[in-house]
Amino acid sequence: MSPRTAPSKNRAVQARRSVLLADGTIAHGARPRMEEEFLLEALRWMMKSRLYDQKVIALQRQGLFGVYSPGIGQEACIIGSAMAVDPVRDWMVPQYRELMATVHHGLPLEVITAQYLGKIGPARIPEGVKVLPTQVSIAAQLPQATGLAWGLRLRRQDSVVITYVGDGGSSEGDFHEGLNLAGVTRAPIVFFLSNNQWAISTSRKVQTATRNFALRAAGYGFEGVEVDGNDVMAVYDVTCEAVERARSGGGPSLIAAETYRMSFHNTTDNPSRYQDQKDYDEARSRDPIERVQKYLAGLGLWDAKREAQWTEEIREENERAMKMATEAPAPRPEDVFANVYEEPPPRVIRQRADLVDGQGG
Amino acid sequence: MSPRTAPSKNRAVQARRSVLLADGTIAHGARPRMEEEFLLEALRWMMKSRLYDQKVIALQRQGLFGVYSPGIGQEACIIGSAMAVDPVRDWMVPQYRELMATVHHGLPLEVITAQYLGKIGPARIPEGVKVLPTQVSIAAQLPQATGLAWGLRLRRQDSVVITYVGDGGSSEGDFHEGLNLAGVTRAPIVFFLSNNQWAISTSRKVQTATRNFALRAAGYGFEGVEVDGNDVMAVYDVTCEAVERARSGGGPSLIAAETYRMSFHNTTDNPSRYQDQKDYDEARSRDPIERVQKYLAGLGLWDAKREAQWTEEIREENERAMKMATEAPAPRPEDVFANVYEEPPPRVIRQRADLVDGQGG
Amino acid sequence: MAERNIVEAINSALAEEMEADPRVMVLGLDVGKLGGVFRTTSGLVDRFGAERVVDTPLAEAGIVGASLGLALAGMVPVAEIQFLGFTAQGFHQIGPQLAKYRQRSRGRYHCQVTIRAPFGGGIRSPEFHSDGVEAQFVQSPGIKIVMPSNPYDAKGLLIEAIRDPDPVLFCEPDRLYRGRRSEVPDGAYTVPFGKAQLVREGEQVTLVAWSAAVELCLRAADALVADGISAAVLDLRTLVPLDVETLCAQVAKTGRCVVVHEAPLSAGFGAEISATLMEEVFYDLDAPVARVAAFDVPFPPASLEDYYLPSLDRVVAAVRRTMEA
Amino acid sequence: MAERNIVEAINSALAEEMEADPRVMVLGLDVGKLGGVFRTTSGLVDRFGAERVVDTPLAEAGIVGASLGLALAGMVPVAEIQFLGFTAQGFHQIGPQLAKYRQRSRGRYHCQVTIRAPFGGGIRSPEFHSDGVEAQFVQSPGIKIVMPSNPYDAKGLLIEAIRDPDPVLFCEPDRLYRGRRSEVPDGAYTVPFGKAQLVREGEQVTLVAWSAAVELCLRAADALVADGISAAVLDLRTLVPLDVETLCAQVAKTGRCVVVHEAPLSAGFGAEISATLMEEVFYDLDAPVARVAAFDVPFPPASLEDYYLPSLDRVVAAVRRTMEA
Ligand SMILES: Cc1ncc(C[n+]2csc(CCOP(=O)(O)OP(=O)(O)O)c2C)c(N)n1
Ligand SMILES: Cc1ncc(C[n+]2csc(CCOP(=O)(O)OP(=O)(O)O)c2C)c(N)n1
Ligand SMILES: [Mg+2]
Ligand SMILES: [Mg+2]
Repeated sequence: MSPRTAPSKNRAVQARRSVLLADGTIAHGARPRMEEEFLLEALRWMMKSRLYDQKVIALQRQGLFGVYSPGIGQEACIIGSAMAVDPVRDWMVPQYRELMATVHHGLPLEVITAQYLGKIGPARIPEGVKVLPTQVSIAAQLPQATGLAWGLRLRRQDSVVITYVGDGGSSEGDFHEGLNLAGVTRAPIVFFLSNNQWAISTSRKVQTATRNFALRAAGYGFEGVEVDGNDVMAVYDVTCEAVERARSGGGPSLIAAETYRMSFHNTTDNPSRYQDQKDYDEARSRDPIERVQKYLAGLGLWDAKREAQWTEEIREENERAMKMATEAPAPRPEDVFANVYEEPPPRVIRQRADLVDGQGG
Repeated sequence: MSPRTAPSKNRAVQARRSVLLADGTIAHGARPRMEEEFLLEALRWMMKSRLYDQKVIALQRQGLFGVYSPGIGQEACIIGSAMAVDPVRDWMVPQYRELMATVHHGLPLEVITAQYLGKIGPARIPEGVKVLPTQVSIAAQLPQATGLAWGLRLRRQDSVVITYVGDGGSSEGDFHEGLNLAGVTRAPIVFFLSNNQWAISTSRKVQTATRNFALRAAGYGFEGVEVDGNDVMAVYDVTCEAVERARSGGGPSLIAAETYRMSFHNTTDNPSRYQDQKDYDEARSRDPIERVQKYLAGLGLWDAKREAQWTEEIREENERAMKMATEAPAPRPEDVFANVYEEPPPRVIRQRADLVDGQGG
Repeated sequence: MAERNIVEAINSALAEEMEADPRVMVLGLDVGKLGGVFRTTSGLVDRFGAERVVDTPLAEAGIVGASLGLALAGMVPVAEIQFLGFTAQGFHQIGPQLAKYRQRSRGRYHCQVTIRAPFGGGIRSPEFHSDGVEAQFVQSPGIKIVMPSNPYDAKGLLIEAIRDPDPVLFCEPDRLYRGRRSEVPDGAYTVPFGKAQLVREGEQVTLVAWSAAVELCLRAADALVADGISAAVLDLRTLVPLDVETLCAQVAKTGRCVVVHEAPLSAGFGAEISATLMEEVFYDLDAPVARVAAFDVPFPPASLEDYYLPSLDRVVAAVRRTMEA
Repeated sequence: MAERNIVEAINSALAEEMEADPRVMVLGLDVGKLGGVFRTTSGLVDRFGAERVVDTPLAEAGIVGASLGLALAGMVPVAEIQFLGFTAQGFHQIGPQLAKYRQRSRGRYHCQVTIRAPFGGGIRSPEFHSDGVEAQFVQSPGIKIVMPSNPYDAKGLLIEAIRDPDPVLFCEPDRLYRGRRSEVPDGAYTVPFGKAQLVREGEQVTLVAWSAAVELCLRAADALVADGISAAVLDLRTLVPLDVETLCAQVAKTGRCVVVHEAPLSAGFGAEISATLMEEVFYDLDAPVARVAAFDVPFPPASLEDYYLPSLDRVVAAVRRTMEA
C-alpha cells in the first residue's frame, strides 16, 4: 500500500492513505494487501450491509422496525476494519452504526436484528462471540474498550480490541479519557473513527476546528493515521497495521477514516433540513461499493449477472435472519425485571410479583 | 525571543521556548521582550508569591490556615503569564495553585486569603476585578473559561481570557471539551497548562503518554507552544504572543509550561512517600527566582542587600493582607444560607429561620 | 389567542425572549438548521442568526460549562441537552458548578442559565432517551427544577426560567410534545415557580404528579368516576421550589393521596412528597400516602416500556386501595 | 483478633482479597506509592506490584469506564474515586453504564466492579470533598449502595462488595476513618448486604441512619438517656438493597422514628425511609416520622459546616419533638 505522499517523521500524522480510487483504479504506486478473492469477500459483506440497511428502512417505514441508523456509504469502513481483526481472538466494541462489522465478527444477524425488535433472550450476544453490545451513549464505549484491552493484556490473552466512534463522538470527554488511558497503559486497541461528516445535523466543520482527527493521536502518545474511508482496500491495510502494532505490544492506534453518511442519521431524521444536495451528490460519486465493483469488473470478475445473483442470495440470507428475529419469542412483561441483578433485592422481587399478579388478574 | 531551534511549519508544535537559562544567562540568540525594569517587577511578584506561600505553610502548621496548595517552584509560570494579560480588559480563570496570578490581576491578597480562612463577605471578589473564583473541581474551569471568552466576544468586548490547568487536569474530559469548543468558536482565550510534573503523587509520566502537551493543540485546530516554565522571560513572551493572537481574532492557544512543583501538593501531603529526591534536587537547580536574581546581579541590579530589603518589604505587605483577612468578620451561622438563590424557596427560608432560632435559643 | 402544542409553546417562548432580549441565545446539539430533534428550536436560526442559535460539538459538559461562562459574560444562554439522560455526561457541570456558582463565588457571580431537556417514556425511544432522572438534581441545591405538563405552562414557565437570575433545569415531557393543543397566548407571560396547580377538583383523594404523569392522573381521575371516586389532581409544576403549602393544604382536605411519577420508585421525588406529607399533615391523613412509579430497575427496551411505566391500571388500583385503607 | 480503625479495616479487606484472588486489582488516583490520600491503599503496591495497583490519569469517567472493561476482561477491579463528590465527573459511566450493563447486554455481561469513595463533612475539607450524594445513585438501579459506619462492617461489607458479581458503590465516612478502633478479625469474612443492624436497643423511638450519622445517633441516644428517653439506633448499612423488613419491624415496635443523614433534606434518602414507613407501618406510628438532615443548600465552606450538618442538638431536639407529638 502507498500513501498519497510519503510519510514523514516530522509530521504528527501520516498523509491520508488511499489504495482504490473512486474511479475503480489503483492509486499510483499502491500495493494492496487484499487479494482478489478476499476483495470479493469484502464486496459481498459490503453489499450485505447495504441490502440489510435498505430492507430495514423499508420495514421501519411500515412500522415493523425500531429506530435505526443505517451504515449506507460507510461500508468500506465497516467491512474493511472488521476484516482486519480476528473473531476468534479479538474483541469488537461497537457504537451503533457499524452493525455489519459485528456480524462479520460473529454476532448472528438474527440476534442483532432481534435487539432492534425489542426482544430480550433472542437478542443476547451468544457466548463465545467477542462483541460488546451496541452503545447508544455516544463515546461511552471508549474508556470501556480501553479497560477491556488493558484487562485482556493483564489476563495474558493474545487479543486486540477494535472500537468505533464517530466524528460527533470525538468531541465527548470520554473520547479523551479513553484514548489517553490507552496511551498510558499501552493497551492493545485500535480506535476506529468513522468521520462520516455528520453528527445528526451537525456538520464536521463545526464539530471541531482540527484539520484532521488523526492529529489527536500525538496528544496521547500513539500513532494516528488518516485513511480514505470509502476505500475498503486502504481501510483494511491501515487497520491490519494497527492491529499488528497492538498485537506486538506497540500500543494503541487512532484511525481517522474519511467517509460520508449517504443516508439519514436514523429513521426519524430528515437531512433535507440541513444537508446540501451538492455534498451528497459528491459523496455518491465516491461510493465505496461501486468502486470495488468497477475494479473487479476491470479484472473480469464482476458483471451485471453476478451482481443480480449476489443481490438475490444476500437478500435471502438477510430475510432469513429477519424472519428468525421476528419469530423469536416476544418479551414477557416480567422481562422488565430480567438481567438487572444476579440476585435482585427483595423490593424488586416484590415489584416483579406485583406486576405478574396484576397481569395475571 | 528565540526558540532553541527554528519553528517549522511541518511540526505540530514549536520547539520549547527558552530565554533565560537556569544559570542566569540569556539563551543564545534570544531577544527578550522583558526589559530590566519590568523584569525587576516580575522578580518582586515572584518573591511575593514565594514568601506568601512560606508564610501560609507556617500558619497552616499552627492550625491557623486551611488546606493550601503552594506555588513554590512555579513562580515564573504564575507571574510571567499574569503579566501578559491586562487586568483592565482581560479575564483570569484560575484553578487553585496560581493564586498570586489572580492577585497580580487585581484580586486583593486579603480577599483571597479570607477565602482560605473560610470568610464569606470578605472573601468576595470585588466588583471590577476580572477574576473567577478558585476552582477545586479539576478542569471544570476550562469549558467555563471558553464560554466566558466566547461570550465576551459576542458582547463585543475587547477582552481575552487566560485560564490555568495542570498536567493532572489535562486528562479530564473537561479539558477536551473546553479546548475543542474554543477551537470551534475561535474564542479569544489562552489555555495555560502548568506541567509541574505531579498531580498529587501521580507522576506526569503516567498521566499521559504524549511527548508534549502542546501537541494536543493541533487536535483542536489551534496553536500549541511549549515553554520552559521556570523561565519568566520566556513564559512572558509566549503568553504575550498568545494574548495578541487571541485579541486580534486569531483564536485560542495552548501553552504547555514545563516546570516543577518544588513543594508538596498541599498542606496535607507528604511527597517523601512518592518523590525521588534526585528529581527534586534537579528541579531546585532550575529555580525560577534564583536565575532572575543571578541575571540581574550580573547587570549590577541585584545584591544581597536589595534582597534583604525586598524580602522585608514584601513580608510586611503580605502580613498586612493576612492581618486584614484574619480580622475580617467571621461568618455567622446563617451564612450557610447566603448566596445560594436570588430568592430562596420557602422551604429554605424556613430552614434558615430554624437555624437562627436554634442558635438564638 | 392561538392553540399550540408543547413544541410550539416552547418555540414561541424562545422566539419571544430572543426577540425581547438580545442577550438570549440558544445552544446545543442540532438546535440550528434541524431545529432540534423534536423541532422545538425550529426557525430560530433563520430568524436570529447562527451567532445566537448555535450547533455545538457533541459534548454535554462542554455545553453546560460554556453556558456558565457565557452567562458570566452577560449572555443569557438557553442550552438544550438533547435528552435528559445525557445530562449525566455534564453532571459535574450542573450540580457542583452551575447550581453552586453563586455560593462558590460568595455571591459575586450568578448564572442566568436555562437547561432544557426532553425526557420520558411512551414514545419507543432508544436506550437512555427516556430516563426520568429529575430527582437526582434535587440533591444539588441551587438549581431550580421545572416540569411542565401542558402547553400553557410550558411557555410561561420557560419564560420565567429564562428570566430567572438563577439556573433552571427545564424538563420537557416528550410524550406530550405533539399532544393536545391548548390556548397559549402570543406575547410574553410567565407562570411563577413554586405554585402547584390544582388541575382537577376532587373531594376524596388527591393525585399528585408533574410532567407527563399529570395527564395520566387526569385519565385515572376520569376512570375513577365510574367507581364513584372523586379524585383531585395536583400538578406540582416545579420540584424546586416545592409548593409545600398548596400540597399540604390540598392533601389535608382530601385526607388521602397518591403520588405518581415515571421515575423509579426508590428515592424518586415521590418519596419527598410522601415524607413532606408525613411531617406536615400526618394527623389529617385518613390513609397512608401511596406511590405509583416505575419499578426499581433501569428503563427497559421500548418493547417493555408499557409494563415498566406507571399505567392507568396501576394508578387506578392504587387509588382504590387508598380509598379502602 | 486485631483492633482496627476504618482505614486499616479497608486496607486489610483489600489486601486479603488481592491475596486470595489474582484477578482483584486496585486503580484510581494516587492509590500507589502514596497509598491514597487517606492511606487506605497503603502498602498494596509494594505487595502486589504496579500492574495490580495502578495510579491512573486524573479522569473519573475513564476510571469507571475502564473498570467496566477490565471486569469484562475477567479482572475484578476495585476503583477508588478520590472523593464521592467527584463521581459527578464519571456519573454517565456509573448509573447509565455500570449499573445498566447487565440489562443492556441482555444478561450476557455483568460488571463485578467496586467503586470506593470517601465522603462526608466534619473534617474541614475543601469544596466538593464533603458532598454526600449517595441518594442520587439510588435512582440508577442496578448498582448497590453500601454505607459502612464502623471498622467491622467496613471490612466485611467491602469483601462482600468485591465478591458481588454486580457493581457496588462503596461510600466511606472519612470523618470516622481514624476514629474509634474496634475488633476486626484478620482473614476474610463478609457482612451481607440488605441487613440493617440494630446498633443500640431502645424502646421508645428508633433513630435510623447510615455511615457517619450512625455515630451521631449513638451520641444522641446517649444524651437522651438524661431525658428518660430510650432510643434505639438502626444502621441501614446498605441503601440498595434496603432492608425494608427490619426497618419496618423496628419502627413498628417503637412507634416513633427519626431519620438522620448528612445529605441535604429534600430528596435525600431519608425521604425514601419516611415514605416506606408511610406505606408499610402507617397504622403503627404514634407520631410522624421526622427527618434531620443537612439544609437544602450546597455544602458551605468548612468554616460553616458545623452549622450545616445535622448536629447533636438538632437530632436531640427532633427526638424530643417526636416524643411529644
Ligand atoms: C451522550 C450522547 N449525547 C447525545 C446523543 C444523541 N445522539 C445520538 S447519535 C448522535 C450523533 C452522533 O454522531 P457521530 O458520533 O458522528 O456518529 P454517527 O451517528 O455519525 O455514526 C447524537 C448527538 C447520544 N446518543 N449520546
Ligand atoms: C475532578 C477532581 N478529581 C480529583 C480531585 C482531587 N485532586 C485535587 S488536586 C489533584 C491533582 C491536580 O493535579 P494538577 O492538575 O497537575 O494540578 P497541580 O495540583 O499540580 O497544580 C487532585 C487529583 C479534584 N479536586 N477534582
Ligand atoms: Mg458522524
Ligand atoms: Mg500538576
